Amino acid sequence: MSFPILSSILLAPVLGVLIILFIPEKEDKIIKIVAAIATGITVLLSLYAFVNYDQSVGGIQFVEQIPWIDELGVVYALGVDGISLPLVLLTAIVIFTGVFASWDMEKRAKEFFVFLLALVAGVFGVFLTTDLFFFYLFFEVAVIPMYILIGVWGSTNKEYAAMKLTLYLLVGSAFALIAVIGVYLYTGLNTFDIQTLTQYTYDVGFQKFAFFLLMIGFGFLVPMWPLHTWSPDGHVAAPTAVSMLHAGVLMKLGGYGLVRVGIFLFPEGAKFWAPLIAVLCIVNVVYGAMVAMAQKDLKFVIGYSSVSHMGYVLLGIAALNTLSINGAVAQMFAHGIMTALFFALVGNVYNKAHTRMIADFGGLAHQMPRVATGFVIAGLASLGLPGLVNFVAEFSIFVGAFRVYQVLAILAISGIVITAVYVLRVVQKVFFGPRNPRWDELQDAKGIELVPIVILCGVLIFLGFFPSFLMELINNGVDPFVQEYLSTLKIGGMF
Amino acid sequence: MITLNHYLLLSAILFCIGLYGALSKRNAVAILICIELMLNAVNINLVAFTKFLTPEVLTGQIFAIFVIVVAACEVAVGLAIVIAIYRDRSSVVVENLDWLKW
Amino acid sequence: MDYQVIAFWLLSFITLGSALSVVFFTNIVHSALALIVTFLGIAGIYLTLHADFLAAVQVLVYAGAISILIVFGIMLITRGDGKMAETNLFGKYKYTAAIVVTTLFGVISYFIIRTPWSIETAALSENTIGDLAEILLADYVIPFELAAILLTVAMVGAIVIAREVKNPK
Amino acid sequence: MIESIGLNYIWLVPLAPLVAFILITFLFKRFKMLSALTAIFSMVISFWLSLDIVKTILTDHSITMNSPLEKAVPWLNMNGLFIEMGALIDPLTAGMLFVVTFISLLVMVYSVGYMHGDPGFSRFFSYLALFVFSMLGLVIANNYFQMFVFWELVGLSSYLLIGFYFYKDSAAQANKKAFITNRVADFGFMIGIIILYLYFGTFNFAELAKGISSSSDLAFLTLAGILVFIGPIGKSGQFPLHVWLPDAMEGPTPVSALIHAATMVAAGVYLLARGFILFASSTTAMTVVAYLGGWTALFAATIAITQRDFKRILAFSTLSQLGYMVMAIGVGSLTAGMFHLTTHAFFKALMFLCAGSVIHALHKQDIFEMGGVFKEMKITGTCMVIGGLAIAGIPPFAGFWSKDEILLVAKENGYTLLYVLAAVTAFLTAFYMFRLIFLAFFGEKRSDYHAHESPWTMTVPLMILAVFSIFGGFIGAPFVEHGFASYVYFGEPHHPKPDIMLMGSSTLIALAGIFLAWLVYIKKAISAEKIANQFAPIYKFLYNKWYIDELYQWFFDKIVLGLSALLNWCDRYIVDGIAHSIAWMTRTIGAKGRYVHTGSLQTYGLVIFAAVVVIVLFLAGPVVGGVQ
Repeated sequence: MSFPILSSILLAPVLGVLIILFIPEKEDKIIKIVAAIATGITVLLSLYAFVNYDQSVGGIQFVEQIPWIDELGVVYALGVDGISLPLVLLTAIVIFTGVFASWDMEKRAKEFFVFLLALVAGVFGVFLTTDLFFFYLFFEVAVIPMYILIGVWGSTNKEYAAMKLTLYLLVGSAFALIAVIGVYLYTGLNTFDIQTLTQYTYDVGFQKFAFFLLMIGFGFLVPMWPLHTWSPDGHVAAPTAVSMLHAGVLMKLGGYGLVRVGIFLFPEGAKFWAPLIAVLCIVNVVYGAMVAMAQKDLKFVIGYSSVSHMGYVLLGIAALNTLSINGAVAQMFAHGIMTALFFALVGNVYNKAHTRMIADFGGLAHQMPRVATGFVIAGLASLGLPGLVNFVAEFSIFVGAFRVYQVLAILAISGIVITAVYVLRVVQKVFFGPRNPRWDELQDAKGIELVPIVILCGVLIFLGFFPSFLMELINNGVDPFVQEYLSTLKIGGMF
Repeated sequence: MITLNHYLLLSAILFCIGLYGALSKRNAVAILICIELMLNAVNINLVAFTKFLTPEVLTGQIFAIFVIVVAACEVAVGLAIVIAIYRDRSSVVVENLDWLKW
Repeated sequence: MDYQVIAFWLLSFITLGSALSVVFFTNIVHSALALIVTFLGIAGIYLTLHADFLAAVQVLVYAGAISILIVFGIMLITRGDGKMAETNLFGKYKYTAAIVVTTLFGVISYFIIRTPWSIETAALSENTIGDLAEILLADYVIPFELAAILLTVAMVGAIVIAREVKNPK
Repeated sequence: MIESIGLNYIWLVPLAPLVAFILITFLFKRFKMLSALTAIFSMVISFWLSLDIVKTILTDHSITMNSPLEKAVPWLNMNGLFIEMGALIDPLTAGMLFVVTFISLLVMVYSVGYMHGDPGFSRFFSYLALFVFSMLGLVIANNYFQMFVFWELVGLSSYLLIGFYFYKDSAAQANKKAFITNRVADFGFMIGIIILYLYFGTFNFAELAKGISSSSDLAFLTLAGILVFIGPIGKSGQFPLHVWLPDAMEGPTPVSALIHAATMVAAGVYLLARGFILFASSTTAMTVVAYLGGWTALFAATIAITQRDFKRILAFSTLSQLGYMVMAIGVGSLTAGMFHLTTHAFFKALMFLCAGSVIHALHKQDIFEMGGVFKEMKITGTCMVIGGLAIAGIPPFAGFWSKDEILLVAKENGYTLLYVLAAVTAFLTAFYMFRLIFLAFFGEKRSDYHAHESPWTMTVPLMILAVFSIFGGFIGAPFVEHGFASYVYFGEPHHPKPDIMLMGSSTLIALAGIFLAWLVYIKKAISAEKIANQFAPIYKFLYNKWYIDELYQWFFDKIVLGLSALLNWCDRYIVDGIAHSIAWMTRTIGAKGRYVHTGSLQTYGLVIFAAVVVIVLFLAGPVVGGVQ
């Protein structure tokens, strides 16, 4: 057996946790360096996997399997394909930059990084595993540290937000759990292996039932309207790195689950419920964007923009063709990077200015030109400007969705206009305008604070100009499946 | 002829007496005593089963011995708790011992 | 009527009568004394069941040790204010509990009677001590040792719990 | 295969400015002159290559509109979406390349003088380089997708450059407005190209042309045509999405000249020309294009006659001229539209650069505060007059030939109403342009200012452009053999017969306009104030730009923000309210239910045993009743 890359990705943060546990509390510099190294390793390894994935072979690669609970057929199975690999890379990038974004964390730094790394290990696990049991297990592993991280290190109404987030996510995962157990018992194959379960032919009635459960369960995570209110509150309350990880990666677990478990296992069920998802996701897109416009707190704007953008992911999923699902996965990646950048920047400003109210700012580009540049880039990515990776993802979704839902696709495209309105309004109100002497003390981002900004902007621009690196990999993962299971079926049945 | 049913009914009656006492008495020590009655009723069952059902293996009696051991422990710890409560509250009336609520 | 039958009925009468006394006496000391009688009666029942070792244990542990422990407990927690006759009263569930218990007894006895027991008629060995020793020290040696540990733990625990708290702060 | 450096290295045309942009942003930011030189050098490369392309096309007749040269590399290949990035070279591209690189080069040189001493000097040149990159990418695009990508990127550069003085609130507002207005337009454009892609399975212009010509689904083609046309409505400032262009004058003046007069705003017209077959296939779409263009031309001209701000007058005049071009395309003459685009690029860039020169010297923009500037600024003033004559359409200046051709095709193709509209617009154009010139450059000083002629970096580009504004029209003049029309055309080259009557009448109209302006503002035979007072409502209506900005502002403030506040309220109190009420229910049930827990051991015991009894009875029910 060759070098276990995926296990190493999974275990690097765990190892980091163990090392940090033995470092005295007051050596917070060393703790941060350890965290940076641990996450840096994951970036390198996932880049390695990204580059070395053999597209001509396709399918699940870098497989590792160790039987875990024989009686139940649980196997510690890791493997990545074109769908999960970009998300693994996304997670690695976001956490790596997140560590740098929380470089000035002084309050209980040790515990903070322990929980942060534990959280990210859970997230990696979800994307890496090919076993439904571990999928669920890792998902739960990710939720609990999140609760503590927000509850202890958060701001603005943190206890409420932490509680709300945890309850929502747990309710969601309860739905998913029913579906998981249901599948296990229904097939009677005594296995949780997703590949095997995908090939099983389910009865249409069961598919509808199970997909509905998954739709609600993962809908909480994505978050699908009207199950979304935990996410802006959570984003706002969470400390910077956690917001980055939360908006950047955690929400993607829902989209990923919906594709990997929902559609792959139950194509018929997906067909049946797709119109409902499509309608709700349009609400997400338009409503999220409109609500974002009304916000007064910078983080709330970004929080609702996430709701809006995740609507595109749902639209891509609901359209159920290769192109749209490609777009959805790519949008998850792109949005993750973009929103992490947003939160890193807002966190940077908030740390120095101790306010996030849009009305308090103005002309900040004088004092913080680099932050302003980063924010403009993130904003442009958000409104889907060509040259940034989000555009390619959204365009794929639009083209894919247009084949199926013309009217809804047009409404979704109108979302890019509304997004432009609120993003540019924020940029104008916060960064442009006359110099405000109140903020003359603020230091521009420099040194280590620049690391997340540069990396994230770089990824956005690089993949924006050369999207084929990302998109063709995703296509490689999605297309065979769609060809086999989805192309012959017709969407609808609900309405 | 005394059959198994006789013993079982005896044990049932004894158990119910013990249970009744445990549920209705006010004194904590009385409740402990009644629990002892219930345990003894169980022991009678076990021993009777050994005699009538599995005379060649003495598992029932072994069980009874373990029950006695546990009962001894229970009484010791239970009384200790009652004494501790008494020291704290100067009372062992269980109706007053409701701090477990809410 | 052979002796066994007479012994059974007599012992049952003693056991149940004293058990009822335990419950219905209003003086806790009387209850404790009635309890000793019950234990002894049960020891007799064991004898009718050919459980000689168990009977001995019953007398030693229950009638001897546990009863003394209980009496000591009563001594420690009862105020000497001359109202001994009110130390063991019924609480508010006197009647409710009676109903529940009676129903429970009905259910249990119904099932006891309806169950077709497969009676083995083989006789028990006259002296069970040897057999018990073999089983206890061979098959059940680990539970046996655990029981020893349990006793120790209980003893330590009891001491810790009951010990007077010197400094409440 | 034609051997030509320009054609072989066509990719270098847009990439040179991109490289300049990257170099300036990351390396040369601190070195102002180096930044400017880098940008200018990259422009020289692009310009030289473009010239080579033009030369090749002029000398070698193998590349024509109907047999373009195409080069492409795959950019993205997924199942269901295949995108190329490439270059499509035909006379249309070549002409546009020449215009863009030529004017960019001149504007960059000019900016060295104009922006001198500005703290954002390097930033300015990096943005300009980024703009030129995007514009050239747009021009050489061989498919709609690439066009859209660069279309958005020019929008971005425009956003950055309008907001160049980001510390001015008005600039920050203006660039936001520009971007959002263009977004609205791109919304339609994007849907247009998506449905085209889904229908024909390609973005490529040539393949689409084949598909469209063999398609008979007229309703679809009309729809697609109109949707795609929404893009130019935004970018080329057609009514009703014109509102951003006057505000865009908040940017530095060279930017206004380059982006908001000569090149970017003309991209809409270029797109119409590039995708001409789509529009030509549907009469309805063409009619919409033609009338919208004609209406915009007149509409913008009516506003221009009342404005006071030097640059804003020019901006409205740009709108009006863009309307001409769109109308030209709409009435069916690609040639006329592109010809006017070219000449307009020369004289409008010239006028904006003159405006920049004046503003640079005076630090004023209100023409009523100027007067007599000509005395101090001879070169600028002369150039401005040349530009004015060109736009007014006085022969033999450039504008005359191109405008005349538009009038001619409108008349020829039977659009009489449009012809009249265009003629009225021509009169208004002459009037407001000379109103501007007379008020600003002639007459007496109306305020205290010190003017001086600008440095050579600014005047040399002016003079070059002035030469082109005078003689540039000859490339397409009717008497020139193998002129513009024999290269840039749709279908077959079409040489409209010169119509002396028409030429004479339009010259007369222009002269009448100029004469009226002279009467009012120099001779003061007619009092402008008096007329304004007499027709106060109309004057105010025009001065306030038909209140369209106010309408939009109202729509945005009341409807959009109101809706967003309403939805926000819904989110807080209804969506979240439901979640909270579920939480409240749970909590209440818990709060009430906790009384079940009396804490009394005996109660629990009683309940447990009672439950045991009940459960046993329940489970035993069948057994009790049934057989043993």
